[in-house]
Amino acid sequence: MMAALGISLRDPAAWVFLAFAAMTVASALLVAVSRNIIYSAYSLLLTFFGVAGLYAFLDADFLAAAQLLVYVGGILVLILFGVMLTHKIRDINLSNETTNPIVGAVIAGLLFLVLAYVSMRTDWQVVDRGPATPTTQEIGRAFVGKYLLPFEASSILLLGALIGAAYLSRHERKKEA
Amino acid sequence: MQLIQFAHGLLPFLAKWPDWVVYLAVVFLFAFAILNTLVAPLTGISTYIERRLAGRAQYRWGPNRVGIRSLLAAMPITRPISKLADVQPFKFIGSKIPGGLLQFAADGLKLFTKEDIIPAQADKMLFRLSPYVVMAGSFAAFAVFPVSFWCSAINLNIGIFYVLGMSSVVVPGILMAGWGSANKWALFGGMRSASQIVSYEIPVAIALMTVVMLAGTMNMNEIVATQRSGYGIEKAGFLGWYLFRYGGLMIVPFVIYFIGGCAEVNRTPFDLPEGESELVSGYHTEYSGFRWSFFFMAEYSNMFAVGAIATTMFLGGPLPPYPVQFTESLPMLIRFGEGFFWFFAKSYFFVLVMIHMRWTLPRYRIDQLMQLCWKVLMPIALVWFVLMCGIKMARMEMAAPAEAPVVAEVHK
Amino acid sequence: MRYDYVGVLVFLVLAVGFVFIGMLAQRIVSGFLHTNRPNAAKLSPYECGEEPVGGTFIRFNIRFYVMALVFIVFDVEVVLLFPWARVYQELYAFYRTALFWDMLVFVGILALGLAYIWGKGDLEWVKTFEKHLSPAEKVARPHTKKEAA
Amino acid sequence: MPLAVAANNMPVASLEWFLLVGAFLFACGIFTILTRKNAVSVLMGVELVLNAANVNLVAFSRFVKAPATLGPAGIELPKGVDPHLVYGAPWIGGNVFAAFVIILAAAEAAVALGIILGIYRNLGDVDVDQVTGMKG
Amino acid sequence: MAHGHDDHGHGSGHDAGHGSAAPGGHDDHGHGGGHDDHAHGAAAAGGHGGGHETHFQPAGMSRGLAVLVLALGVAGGFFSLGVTGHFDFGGRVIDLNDLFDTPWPALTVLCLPLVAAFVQIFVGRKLPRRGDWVSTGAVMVGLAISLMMFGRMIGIYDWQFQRIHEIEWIGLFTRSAPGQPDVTSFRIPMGILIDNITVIMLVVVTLISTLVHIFSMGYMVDEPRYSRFYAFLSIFTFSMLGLILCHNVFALYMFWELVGLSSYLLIGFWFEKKSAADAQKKAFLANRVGDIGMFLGIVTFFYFTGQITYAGIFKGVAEGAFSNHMGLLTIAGCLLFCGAIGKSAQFPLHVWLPDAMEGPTPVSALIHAATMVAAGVYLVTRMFPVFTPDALIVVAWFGGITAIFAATIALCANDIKKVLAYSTVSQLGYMIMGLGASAYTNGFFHLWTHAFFKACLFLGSGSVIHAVHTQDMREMGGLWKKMPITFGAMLLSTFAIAGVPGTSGFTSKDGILGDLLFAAHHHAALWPIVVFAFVGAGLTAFYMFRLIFMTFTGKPKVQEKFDHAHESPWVMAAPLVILGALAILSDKGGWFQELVGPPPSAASAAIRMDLIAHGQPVVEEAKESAHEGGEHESAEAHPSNEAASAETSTSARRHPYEDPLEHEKHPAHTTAMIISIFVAGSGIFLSWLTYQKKVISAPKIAAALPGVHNLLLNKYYVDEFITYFLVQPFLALAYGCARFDLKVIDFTVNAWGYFTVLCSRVAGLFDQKVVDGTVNGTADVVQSAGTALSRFQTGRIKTYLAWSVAGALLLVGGFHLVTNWKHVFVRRPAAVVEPAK
Repeated sequence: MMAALGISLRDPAAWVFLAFAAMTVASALLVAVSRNIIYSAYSLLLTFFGVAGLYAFLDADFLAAAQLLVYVGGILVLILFGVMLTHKIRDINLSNETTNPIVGAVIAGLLFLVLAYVSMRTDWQVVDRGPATPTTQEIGRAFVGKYLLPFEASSILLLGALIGAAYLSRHERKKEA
Repeated sequence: MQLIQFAHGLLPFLAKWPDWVVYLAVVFLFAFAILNTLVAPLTGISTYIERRLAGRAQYRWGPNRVGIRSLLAAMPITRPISKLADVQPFKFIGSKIPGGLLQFAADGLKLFTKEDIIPAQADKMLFRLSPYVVMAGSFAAFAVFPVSFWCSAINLNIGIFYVLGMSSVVVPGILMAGWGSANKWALFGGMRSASQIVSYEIPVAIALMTVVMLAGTMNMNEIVATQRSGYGIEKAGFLGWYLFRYGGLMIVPFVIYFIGGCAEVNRTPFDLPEGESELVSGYHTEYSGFRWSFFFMAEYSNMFAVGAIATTMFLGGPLPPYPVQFTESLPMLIRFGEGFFWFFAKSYFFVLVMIHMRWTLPRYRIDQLMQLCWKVLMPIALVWFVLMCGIKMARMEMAAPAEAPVVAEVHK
Repeated sequence: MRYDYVGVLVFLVLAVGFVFIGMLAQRIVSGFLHTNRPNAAKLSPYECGEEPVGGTFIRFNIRFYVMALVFIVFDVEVVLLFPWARVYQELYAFYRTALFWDMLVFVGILALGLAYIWGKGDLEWVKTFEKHLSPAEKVARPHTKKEAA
Repeated sequence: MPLAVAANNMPVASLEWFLLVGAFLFACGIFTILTRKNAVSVLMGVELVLNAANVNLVAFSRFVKAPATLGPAGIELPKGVDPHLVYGAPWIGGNVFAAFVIILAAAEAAVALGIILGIYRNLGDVDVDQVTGMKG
Repeated sequence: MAHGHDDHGHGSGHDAGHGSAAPGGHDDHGHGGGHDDHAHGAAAAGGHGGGHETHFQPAGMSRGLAVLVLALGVAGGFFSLGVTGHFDFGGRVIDLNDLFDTPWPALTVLCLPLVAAFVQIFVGRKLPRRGDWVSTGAVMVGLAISLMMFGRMIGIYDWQFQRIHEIEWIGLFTRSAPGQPDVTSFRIPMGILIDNITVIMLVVVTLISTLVHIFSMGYMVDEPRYSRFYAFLSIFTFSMLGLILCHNVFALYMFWELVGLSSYLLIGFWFEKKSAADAQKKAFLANRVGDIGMFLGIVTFFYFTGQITYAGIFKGVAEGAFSNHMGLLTIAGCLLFCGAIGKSAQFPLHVWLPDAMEGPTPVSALIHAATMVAAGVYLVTRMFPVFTPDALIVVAWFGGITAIFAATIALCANDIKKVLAYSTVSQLGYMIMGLGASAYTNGFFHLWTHAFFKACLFLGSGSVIHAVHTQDMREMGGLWKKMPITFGAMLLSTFAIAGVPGTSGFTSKDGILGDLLFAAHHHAALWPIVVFAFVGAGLTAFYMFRLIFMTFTGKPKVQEKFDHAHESPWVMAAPLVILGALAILSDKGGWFQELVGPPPSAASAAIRMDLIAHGQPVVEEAKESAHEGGEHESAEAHPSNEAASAETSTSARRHPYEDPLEHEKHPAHTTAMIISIFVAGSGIFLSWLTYQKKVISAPKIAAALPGVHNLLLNKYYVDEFITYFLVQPFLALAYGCARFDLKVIDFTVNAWGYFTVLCSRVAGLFDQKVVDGTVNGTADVVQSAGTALSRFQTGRIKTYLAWSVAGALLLVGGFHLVTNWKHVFVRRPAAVVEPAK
């Protein structure tokens, strides 16, 4: 059974995994189709949380926490602010209309099929890494070692984002005034 | 793993059970214990203490009626016993027991039976979901607190980082409450609160990162373990706590952390999001009854969590201020109690400090609040982080000086 | 290690369950006691007992967004620095002082960002408001910067 | 009966499961981007796409064969030192890249929302279908 | 020490009186030959009374003197600390060999001025005293470390002492194969080299720089861009230190250009003056001309040896990288020397140096007299092993021509700084000439001594200019009474540069002349150089004393300026005193001759020695005497002899350089000494007769030889030559090209245009009738197609995304489906999980 499914249904953890995967998938779907943008946003919360759970299942403990810290605590808050700054609270529909859902669905469905086909049909070179180990220090070592340049460069990226976004918002304020 | 072994040692028959069942059971018990000691009742007790302290601060009594005696007097069966209070020596003992001790229980009962109002225009789903998110976010942080020596519900190797991550889950919950209430005060309070919490998270995180950098680990148990020794003493007592290490330099991150922590739990002087003179009650304006009490509980458990983090990261967690060899030979259960006592005492001390601050300091204005965060705490925290890195570097350099950094020496 | 996250799940489930059971019990008790008697006044938005004025549309200050924006950048900085802080001690023997400079460059670049938005006044909450004040009013209003510090 | 997953050190589900979830997230994200009128919603779709990529990265990092070492060539470590303890485990690359993607997402969200607010101020709405200044 | 107040003590008190004791004799001459000795005599009488001026501030001066003595004591302390080699720091014995065994001291010396420069640039103006103490302190710390190094060098006393600290600067990797370690294909090292030459240069640069910094506190005090000036000085110091510390030619080239840049900045410091702005551009461009040659030389060496470090290049040359191209080696050496021509102001490119005197005088002292212009000499010294005999002859000729050429121009110059500038050019010519004639030690020795006395002269002239506010010597005169310290110091330096026995200049110049004479005996091509050198020596003595007589003695030409003259404040006077003393003393001890010797031969050394010693196997002798028995037989081909150095780094044995040809050279040296004393003496005497006694009338001579005089006054028309024969031809060429463009090409184009118009008229009919029909039809089709297609460009980002995703899907999925349609629906076997290792 495991060979066929790639998962052992007698394993209780597998059910937890399935629950998490289902939650992620369902909430992602809700993000995509919800009529209410605020529901979309909070479905995104669940998606982020589910992805964090998937990270935990993949033994990426640092990323799971980083996912919570950045995505849930940062990006989602930013998105919610964005929603609240661009909407009236009383909008029933919250102007989350869709256009061309059929075309989008066809494209997205085909995309999913192709991706699924590729991931199912590829002969992945899977290896057993032994017992799971903490990843924070490994990431830290990689940061100061091979990935030092991206590490430092990311600060430049952040600097650019900060300055750019601050500039945009400043532009806003000038107009406002 | 430790928990499983501990359970096996305590109850041998558990060895026959599957590991995961034992683990689940133990963690569940642990979590349940925390919920039922450190979160729910502690909220009530803290409420009582806060009101008494507020009474002292405002030259009044505070709750002093609903106590044990009134409870006894309320029920016909026990009413005769309550009469004993007029008789010595019970009169003397009774005079020593403060009145109003059961006020919080009465309040709880009231809240439980109160009408649960959901405004007509509210987004019912978000309105109902919000307490779940807020409670989950604030309660999950308790999973890694080392309530005693090497004793936390989960021995997570990203400990403090996990705490930061989990506490940031609360923010969308608060926004949920604010939006879902369909009330302008609530929404305003929610946005203020979210803005404030996320802003103050930065100095807090940097201050905590300073400790992580010094300790070289993020596991809270291990951070506690690194505080057993210091200044070259193997079991250093309070000298080993990070607050007193490095010649007192760590006081600055500690202060930054504590200020930021107070701001993160929206306590005075940072209680803008729920400043009653401006926003009625902030994001939970529309909440009432038992639903409201979850926000209340989350606030008080967050206060305790702030104290617990400060204790763990700066004040040695469960480590006693005296060198541990004094009590090392005691039986395990007593040692557990000792650790728990110190952890709880230190953490609760901060709760008391926060309560005192609430009744002592006036509220900040929103611009002052943000400027305090971004223009004072944040630069200081960052600079201090770099400073401590430099000091750590100097110490490591002295401990093991570099070999001559000469790659090649060519001679004529 | 994998157990640990099951533990996290237990905590989350317990918290959610606590609220759920609490609300359930409250619902039952209120049904039993018939406390639930809504009316139009109760269900209107609470505005200190007054009639609700206007809609609930609020034009938010864009500052909220700016704060969140600054936050997210530095949040990510913290996320990146945590692994560094974790390995600083143990890798010092190999990289020596270079490790410190790595961090300093990273922090320094972001500090530049902070300095930039600071200098450009993006951290001021009331700056746009002050622009509209007459000079006399400005004199009458003590400058906020000094107060905040 | 110990946990089945603990027996072979592998995650509870095989790589394909994670890839499928990732693919579904990706498709949902693309669908959201394609069909939503609201710019904030489009941004959510972008976040979904990035998350999908991250799931894939971390899954590959966990499952798939890694290079021999992350260390630079030609530099000898002192004897008896495990290079993995200095340069990090070789398979961590996927996690590191996921971390970078998270950073990227943060930066992107900040700037994108700035732009969205700009659109809102200018057009009074955040309908991306109305932003057709580049129309030929 | 840098905390002296703005103490413009016009000191000419007791302390100054000592300095003027010797010149008192000259004063008598002034009386004897004076035309207007009345006023002069009165002033002199007052002067003998001690402080004839109203500003008499012994306190300021004595405090300055105390600081001076203290500074000398401290400097001596650092020096002797270095000689001792270790010191006990409260029980911790600090081994001062670490000065060389670790790179950090040298890097500290190097980087402090850079830091100071940044501080000055960014916050300099806000600092107290406008931040001059930052730069000064930085370079003072450098001086202290350099002095310790110097002492340690004396303590080690090994002429072959050398330390190299290097890191890999650029390493390009080539991935060899997946899973295999990468292969480094290309490495560029970066590092520092410390040997005796480096240490000596360090002391020169930091010492002169320190004194100039201090001097500038007084000289530049009224300057609004004061802190910028110090920033530039610091940048210069940094560049120069980097130039002498680096161990490879790439870094040398970088710092070389940096030195050029700082020179550019400092010459044009007063850029409001057009002359200064022109001078800075001129200096920059002239240097660039030389640098192109140098760059080509460097590239040539890199191409043939594949190395950029000195040691690597020498090794490569020694191992025969050029064995099939000996001519090319000569050319490469000459190209390298081009850099020196530019930077050291040798003959064709010397034109920038006199103009560079537009910069502030301390700058002239620091850059254009003592240090930067020495960079060319340093380059030749450093790269000496790669110069073939032929290249050396070229070098010697350039040096000789420059020496005599500049000396003659200096005869007629009236600007005090121009005189000094030409004398600098001339002296640099001597150094280059000496190096070219294989007088390695003495050539470099002259750099060392010249640095002190020339810096002293320049600072002295700065002091004079500061006092009288003019640079024209014809407006000065009799200043010695007003400025006794300046006069004393400058006189000592003039003795040195003129080659009066007992001074440092005598020793070094005599060494060059002797070696030159010796070399000329063996190579006839050097004989003209010998003549140039001796004549130049006489001319040097003549024009330098002309300067002294015109400036300091005689009667004041412009009374008004004389009245306002005053002795400079002690921050300006103290460097003068130190440098004046060093001008006399810097040759004492003989250590220089024993510590600086020609480096072990690279490819050309054997030939060079053959050239000089007629085929005697002197190379072997030199080796053996240096290595005491020659542990390494093959050492001659290996600049890096680790065994020898490992020994010297620890043991206290002395390894002085012994010139294998010392006995052969002795007669030549004796001869040269006699001739040079005679020549110098006659130069001084003639100068005295001409400008002091006025027995010989210079104007009459000038009138008698109008052609020569004009030639000299116009500096041999070199500038004009360059203008007319280089600049103008190029301009003419450009005009020519432009005219060709206008007349020929444009004409062709226009003609073609007319032709085309004609054709098109004809074609137009055909076009309108036939083609347009087709074209319009096509255009209509295209337009309607474009309209249809432009709907795809909706401006909506979503549409684009949809199309791109669909396209990607089509590419990936469709292509796969088409090509592998048979296999798509057949399931592959499940993946196999490898067990844990």
